[in-house]
Amino acid sequence: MKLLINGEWLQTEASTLEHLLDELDYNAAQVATAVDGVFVSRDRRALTGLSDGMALDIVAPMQGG
Amino acid sequence: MKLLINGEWLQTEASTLEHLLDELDYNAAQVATAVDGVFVSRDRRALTGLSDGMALDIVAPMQGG
Amino acid sequence: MKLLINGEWLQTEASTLEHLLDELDYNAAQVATAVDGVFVSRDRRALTGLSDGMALDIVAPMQGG
Amino acid sequence: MKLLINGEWLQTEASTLEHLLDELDYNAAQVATAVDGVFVSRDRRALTGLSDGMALDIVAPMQGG
Amino acid sequence: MMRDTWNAYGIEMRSRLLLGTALYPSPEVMAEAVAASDAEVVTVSLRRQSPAAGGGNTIWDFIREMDKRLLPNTAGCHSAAEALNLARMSREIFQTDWIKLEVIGDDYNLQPDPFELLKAARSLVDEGFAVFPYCTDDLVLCQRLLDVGCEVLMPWGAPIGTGQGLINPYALETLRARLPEVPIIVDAGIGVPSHAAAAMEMGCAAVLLNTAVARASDPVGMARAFRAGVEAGRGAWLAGAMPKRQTAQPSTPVLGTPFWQQ
Amino acid sequence: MMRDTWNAYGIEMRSRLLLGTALYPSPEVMAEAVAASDAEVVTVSLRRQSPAAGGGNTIWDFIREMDKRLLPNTAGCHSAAEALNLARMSREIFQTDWIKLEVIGDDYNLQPDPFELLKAARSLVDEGFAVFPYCTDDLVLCQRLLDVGCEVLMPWGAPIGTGQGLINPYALETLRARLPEVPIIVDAGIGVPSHAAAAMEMGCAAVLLNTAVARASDPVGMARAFRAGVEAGRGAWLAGAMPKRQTAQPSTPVLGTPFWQQ
Amino acid sequence: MMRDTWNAYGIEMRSRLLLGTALYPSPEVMAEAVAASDAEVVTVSLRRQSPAAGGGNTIWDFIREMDKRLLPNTAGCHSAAEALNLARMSREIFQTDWIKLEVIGDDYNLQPDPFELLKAARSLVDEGFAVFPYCTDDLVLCQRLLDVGCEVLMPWGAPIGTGQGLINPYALETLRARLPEVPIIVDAGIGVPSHAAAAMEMGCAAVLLNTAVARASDPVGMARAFRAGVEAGRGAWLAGAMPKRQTAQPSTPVLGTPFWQQ
Amino acid sequence: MMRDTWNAYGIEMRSRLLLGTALYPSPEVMAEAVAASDAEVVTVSLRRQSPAAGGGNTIWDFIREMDKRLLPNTAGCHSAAEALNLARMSREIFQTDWIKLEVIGDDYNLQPDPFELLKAARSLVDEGFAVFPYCTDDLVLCQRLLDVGCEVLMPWGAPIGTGQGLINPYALETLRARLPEVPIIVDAGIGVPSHAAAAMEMGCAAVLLNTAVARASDPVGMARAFRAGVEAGRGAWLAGAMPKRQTAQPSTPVLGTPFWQQ
Repeated sequence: MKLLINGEWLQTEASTLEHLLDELDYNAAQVATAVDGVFVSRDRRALTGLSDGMALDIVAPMQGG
Repeated sequence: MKLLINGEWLQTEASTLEHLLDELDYNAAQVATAVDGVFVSRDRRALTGLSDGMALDIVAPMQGG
Repeated sequence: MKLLINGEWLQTEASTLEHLLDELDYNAAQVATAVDGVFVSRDRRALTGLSDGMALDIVAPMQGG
Repeated sequence: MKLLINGEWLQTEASTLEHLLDELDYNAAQVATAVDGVFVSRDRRALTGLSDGMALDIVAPMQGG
Repeated sequence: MMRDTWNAYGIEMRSRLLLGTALYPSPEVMAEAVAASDAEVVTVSLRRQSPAAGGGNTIWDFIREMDKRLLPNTAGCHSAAEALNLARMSREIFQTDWIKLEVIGDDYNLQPDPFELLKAARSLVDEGFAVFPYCTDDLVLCQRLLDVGCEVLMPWGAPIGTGQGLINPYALETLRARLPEVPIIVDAGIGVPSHAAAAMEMGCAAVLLNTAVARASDPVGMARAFRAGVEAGRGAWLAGAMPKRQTAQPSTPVLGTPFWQQ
Repeated sequence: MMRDTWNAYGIEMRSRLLLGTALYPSPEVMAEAVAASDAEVVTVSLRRQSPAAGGGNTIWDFIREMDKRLLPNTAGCHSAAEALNLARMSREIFQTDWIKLEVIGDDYNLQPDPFELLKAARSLVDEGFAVFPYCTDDLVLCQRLLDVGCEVLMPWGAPIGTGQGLINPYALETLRARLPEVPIIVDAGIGVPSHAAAAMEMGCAAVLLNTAVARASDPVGMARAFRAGVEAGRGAWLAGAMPKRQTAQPSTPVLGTPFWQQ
Repeated sequence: MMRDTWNAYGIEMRSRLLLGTALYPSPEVMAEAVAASDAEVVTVSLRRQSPAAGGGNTIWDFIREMDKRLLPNTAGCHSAAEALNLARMSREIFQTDWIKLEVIGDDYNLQPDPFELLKAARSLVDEGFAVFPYCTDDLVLCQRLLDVGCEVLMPWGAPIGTGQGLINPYALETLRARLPEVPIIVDAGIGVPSHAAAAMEMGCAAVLLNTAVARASDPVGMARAFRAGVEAGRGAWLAGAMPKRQTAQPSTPVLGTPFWQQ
Repeated sequence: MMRDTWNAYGIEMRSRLLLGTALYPSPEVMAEAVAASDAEVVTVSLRRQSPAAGGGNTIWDFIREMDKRLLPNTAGCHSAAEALNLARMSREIFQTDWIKLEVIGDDYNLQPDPFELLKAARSLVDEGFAVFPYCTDDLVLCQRLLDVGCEVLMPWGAPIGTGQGLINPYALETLRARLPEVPIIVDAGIGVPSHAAAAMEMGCAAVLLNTAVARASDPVGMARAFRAGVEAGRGAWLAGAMPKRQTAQPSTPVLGTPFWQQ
């Protein structure tokens, strides 16, 4: 299955968003997530199944103006 | 039947917009009309029945900026 | 003898600028003086004779912008 | 004798300003002249003797703003 | 001089001054001012007609006789619905698809309401109107108006009737730079011919005004002055102005300056 | 239109645009631009002539042929003495008492030197010259120039050749208000016709420029544009502009606005 | 001095300078500049995190340690949908309802898109966010933002990062006059402390900036300067400025001037 | 922060705000405002003293007690001769060589008379005075004042008492650029702290004002605000402002913006 993660294609077999974050070694408590442009809250990551071609955003705090 | 014509209440028995314009001596070719804020074209005036409380606008060309 | 003191005519018999200041009860240490538009320093007041029609300015410190 | 003519040194034996203009082939009617920064009118050119080191300006009409 | 024209909704025009017909001391002065302005287009409105008025309507008779192209407005409308219906009434009476679309959003500065304006513009374009939207100088609003089918933009220079000129030249220049193909008509706020000239020097297509002419001491003289001002600005745009410089530069040649020695 | 003229040193003039003759791409373009500008007065200078030049002096031939009134300048002079002598040379050659008196006080902004300017003006007036002083917008300097006999003032709009327009309108308006009888010619710094129009709208008598026309992409077109700009501003001054207002005021009548109910 | 505070969404604040955290030469300088500015609120953002980054995120560590109130932004969003989702992500991470709502409508001037902005504001208010809308100075847009529940307005002074200051003071003054009860924070375009002071002198509640501090030669010194500028402007607003006059008036008493005789 | 001082006639000063002592509602308010302003220098004058006044002179008692450095002025003088004699009287009374040299050239705009000013400055320098000339922003006049021995310049921002701010920033920037070594004190015309900050941001050494503080609703609060404004502007000058840009530039990083796909 191929996913578009933060703008880059990645091959993965993770079945849920939660698994994917684990697999990629993200610190789950320090990022926020969206699937296909829609916010997925922390407590819904385990319930959010992934399928081929989905676009994910995984973001973290940064400087801003 | 009372109608609100150009902002003033008027008593009339005219059954259609066309009759009303006649009754009030308007030159029908030189005014445009609206009933309850909705434009009524010239060819629909005869078909437009009037009923108590309707608000009519009868307008004519004027200077403008 | 008439002198123009600070814009007003005054009758006096004072022979010098020093005497005039005394006569008018000015505190000589707290004013500066000019005769006919020309500065007269403190140490020259006793030497400065007065004659009819002279214009004197006697000024003191004041607020300013 | 050396003269500074319009900012450049020139060797000449002309005794008057009039002669100089002739010698240099100026159209005398179309220029104005100054010697050492002072205007010399047309009718005084013949009377204006030249001596070594003088600075001459010979000017003509030009565009201007 | 080469023929220099502009185009709005397929109509080619020569004059770049559009003039309002209101606020003049008399219909006669109005007619004379319009003539002096050389305007090809004048704005008009619809107002409630009292039955008592009968056929009499002097000012309209004067306007009709001038035989200018009419640009009816929707002045006084505060919502898209009002503007839509007034536009339809205008089309019936004035027999033209042209409409100067005004939807006022605030009674203090008489500025356009971007939201209602866009909504009304979309509907009117759909109904076949040639919409001249009186808009702010907001680039995004202007882009949206083009997106819904407007072919002309009429940003304000300043609030209507203030005569303050171009209060935000930066915004107008941005419009001009970003939307180079669209005719921009500066509408409202112009007070003197130098304001009109400045708008034209930016590359605007035309200028629409009313109060500045009508409320001058001599409206006819002022109409003539604005005509010249618009021509001046347009001419300058075509002729390509010199660039501004920070430091002075002599015009008279420096070379050959007398009295100067090395 | 009524005949509208102005007067300097007893000469009545119609055109309110005085034009410089320098910096044009060619003498032909210069001549054509002057014609297009409708100027009655052009500025000229004297420059050192090389003997080699012989009779040839193309640009001057062109200027002479235009048959305009000449206003010779003292451009490049840095002291009263230099300006005096150059003025005398000018009078001999150009056969006119008119002199545009320039005494430069700084090579960076090319501004007039108030002190040397006043000294030179006093002497030249004494010698019978009709002095057109290129001055700053300083009211006291201007008053002094009048006191020594100048009958015209030529304050700068901005430094020469910058095209920045009127950088201190407050000062120019003060001049106009305090010296209402004196012809004021804004000289230097004007970049586009709207600048010229603005000067005229203040009540200035005329405008003198050079670079803005000569260095336009199309000098002839720009000359025509400036002519229109000056007419526009003058016309507006005569016609009496509306007062500026802080708040908006509708032009189209509010009375009888449709759809409005109490 | 009396305690002078302002309030946004129920939070009382003392400092009227909100500062961005981007573009500084180093995190250390950022932290020091924020301290020097005396800001109580700093803006932050969310950006894509590469997995490789692991736990490392220096700048965020610095920001967290400052223990300031956070105002996360939605910078870079071009639609209401994007802004909505980014706002939700922000709330989860930053644990605050506060959101600086940016919906960009044009990539050239980075101006807000009035239409998408209003749509996003409405939804976010419904979802319980405390919306700080980065908006234009358009009065109607601002009124609409209030209508949908915004309690603060953040109009631009000039396009982001330009440092041009307040390009349309007329519009800002109109906002202030028409919406006197609403805290107005001028956001974007401020370049120097005098710009910030001018905004505060108009009666704005606060100023938000970033580039002007971060890109100064000495960001810490500039932060301190802006702090003073904001205090200066606020102090002037409270102290009630003298009215502007057209004509001069002496400060030193005229009565008793020496040397003067009737 | 590094110690930042400036110097006039050998005296090192910390505060860059010089304050006038006239026009306050009461001597008490004056004293409190001076204290709040942190000024080290205050301006004073000499006025005719009536004999009846005896020793009483409340305002002067208050000023003396503040123990500030005095800068006596020659306000009201219209000629070099008057100013010279008043300066001499000042020196005797105030026991200081410092003199704020005012020679008024026009009673409407209260501007300096460049000619009489220069003459008086020359004489006073010869007599050992430390001359602070209240001058226009004319570069040539300023250069001449330096030539005769002035070591400080005090150009006006706008006419005295108008509160219009810096009406000709171009001229002030020219002064600053051309005379980089000379302390420039903007004197007169400043109305609000942002004006003072703007003058300091240009690199001026200090600001002198009176009416803007004295005639504020709350003079003490305004004095404090101006103190902050001057510090803000000075701080910005030292910190090096970002350059202005024509086009927008995001502050928040663009890299890593969510939702964006190639």
